[in-house]
Amino acid sequence: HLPILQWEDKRGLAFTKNNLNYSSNALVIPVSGDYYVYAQVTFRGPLESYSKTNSVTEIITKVTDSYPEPTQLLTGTKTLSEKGNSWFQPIYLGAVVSLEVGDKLMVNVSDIKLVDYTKEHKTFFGAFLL
Amino acid sequence: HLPILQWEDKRGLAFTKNNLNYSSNALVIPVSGDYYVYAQVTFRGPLESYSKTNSVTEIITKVTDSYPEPTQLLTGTKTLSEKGNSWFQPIYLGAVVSLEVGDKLMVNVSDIKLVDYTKEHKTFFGAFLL
Amino acid sequence: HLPILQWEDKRGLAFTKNNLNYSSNALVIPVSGDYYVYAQVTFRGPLESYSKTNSVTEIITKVTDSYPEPTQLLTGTKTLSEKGNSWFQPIYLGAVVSLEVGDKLMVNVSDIKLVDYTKEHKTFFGAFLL
Amino acid sequence: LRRHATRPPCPAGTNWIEEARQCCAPCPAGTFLVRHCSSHGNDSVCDPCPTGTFRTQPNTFRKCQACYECDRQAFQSVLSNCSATSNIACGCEPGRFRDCLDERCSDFSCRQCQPCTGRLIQRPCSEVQDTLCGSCKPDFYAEGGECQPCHASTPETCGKECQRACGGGGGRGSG
Repeated sequence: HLPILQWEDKRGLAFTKNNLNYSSNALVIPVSGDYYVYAQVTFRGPLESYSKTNSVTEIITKVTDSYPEPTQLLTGTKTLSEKGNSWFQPIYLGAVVSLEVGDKLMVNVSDIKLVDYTKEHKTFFGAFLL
Repeated sequence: HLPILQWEDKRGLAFTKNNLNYSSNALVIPVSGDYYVYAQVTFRGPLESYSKTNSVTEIITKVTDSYPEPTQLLTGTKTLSEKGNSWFQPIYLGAVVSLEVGDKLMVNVSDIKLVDYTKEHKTFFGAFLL
Repeated sequence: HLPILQWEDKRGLAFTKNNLNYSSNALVIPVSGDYYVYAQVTFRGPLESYSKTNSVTEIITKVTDSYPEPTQLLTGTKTLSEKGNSWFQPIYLGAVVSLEVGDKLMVNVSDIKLVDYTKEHKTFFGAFLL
Repeated sequence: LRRHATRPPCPAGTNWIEEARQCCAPCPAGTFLVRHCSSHGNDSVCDPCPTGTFRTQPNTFRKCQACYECDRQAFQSVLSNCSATSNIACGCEPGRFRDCLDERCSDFSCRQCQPCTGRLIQRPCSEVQDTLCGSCKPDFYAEGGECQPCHASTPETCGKECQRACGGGGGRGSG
């Protein structure tokens, strides 16, 4: 499986409420229903002594206790054509998905080293019940 | 007009409810109001023996029985700079629009052959009433 | 600070309601709560040949009367690899943020000359209370 | 006519608190508002910003701002740590300079300074710009855009420029 991102859920702009809690890298669904789920990851590179990156991918996945395999809910994949010099590539995803109480939402990325984690307003993740 | 995408509305992650039904390539608005409308199309290429694509465009349009011309609600257009080798380009669009009962929402694309329809989590379309 | 975009709030697809008004380039929050805030800016070139810039940035910021510095809420930064000829680059941003009555939301861009303001469905900005 | 009651402007040095519908003295920089003041206005309860957050100014916010982080993968270094009253400041590791993404330079990568092999250094590498290399050092001669050491040349390979810079028959064993 692709690496899973970790998130800040209290400090700065981050918050959780209405029992939609964050634990072990996942948002845990407190009540079944339709949720608008979204995430943006800003990727950046190149990293020296690092093989040239051809593409970056962000996937919002759902893990359910009753099913061994994660379900890919939303995927953004982008090839890169920036030659040599430094590049930035944000990928935004958002859609309505039907979720059950206890479902866990996570964000996977193709390469965690390429994620720009330096500023909270560049890489973010959330969900709200409709 | 640009080609209109067809969608799966029942299988897998797809669903419709609250009378927001899908018919002949369109979401049909059941009650007037403000809706958050969104769509992502993942484009990919190049296609062999296919002229080089310089840009891809995704447009969410509204068709109203009482007006002969479709209205362009949201547009994402991106030029491509990937030389020769295979490329992926997702375009996400989303915004609040005021809609009337009976309005039809559709997604048009610059070139249907370039749409990656292979995975439901890469190309999706939806709306919800605020 | 970066230039602030001006918006149309009445004509065409644009509208405001429920006291979420637009004044001096900002959406003014009428009631404290959690809002889904979003904006898309379509940038287009070519860049002037002399320009050293090879990236575009869109930032949704919050300004509060009682605090001298704006707060950056959401940022999309993309490097450009199509320097020479004409290019298009949309950046979409959207997320839930907690806002207080009187807070002002604005959209800043790295270079106002690169913004495609010609069509209302290519560059847009909005918010709704959850 | 104004449909809803407008609030009187707050006296200087106080902020309007919607919840309390009154003006309160702001919390000092480095703190945030835990409980707004009572009617006599200057008994707001403020707490220090938790680690990893800051407020540079007096405020009546319910939270502090999250500190940025330096991009260690891109060879950034910490110039000054985040404190309760100031965000982190990032620079470049020694031997590197800032390659700014745009004029604001809020995003930058740290590129290696060029070594100016065999050249005089016209302007040393600094935090904000690369080394500026000058002409070839003494005992070096220019060839194909590079500076080659005189001792490495031989009478056969020592062309006009080499002879000019290295004097006479060129490098090894000469004189």
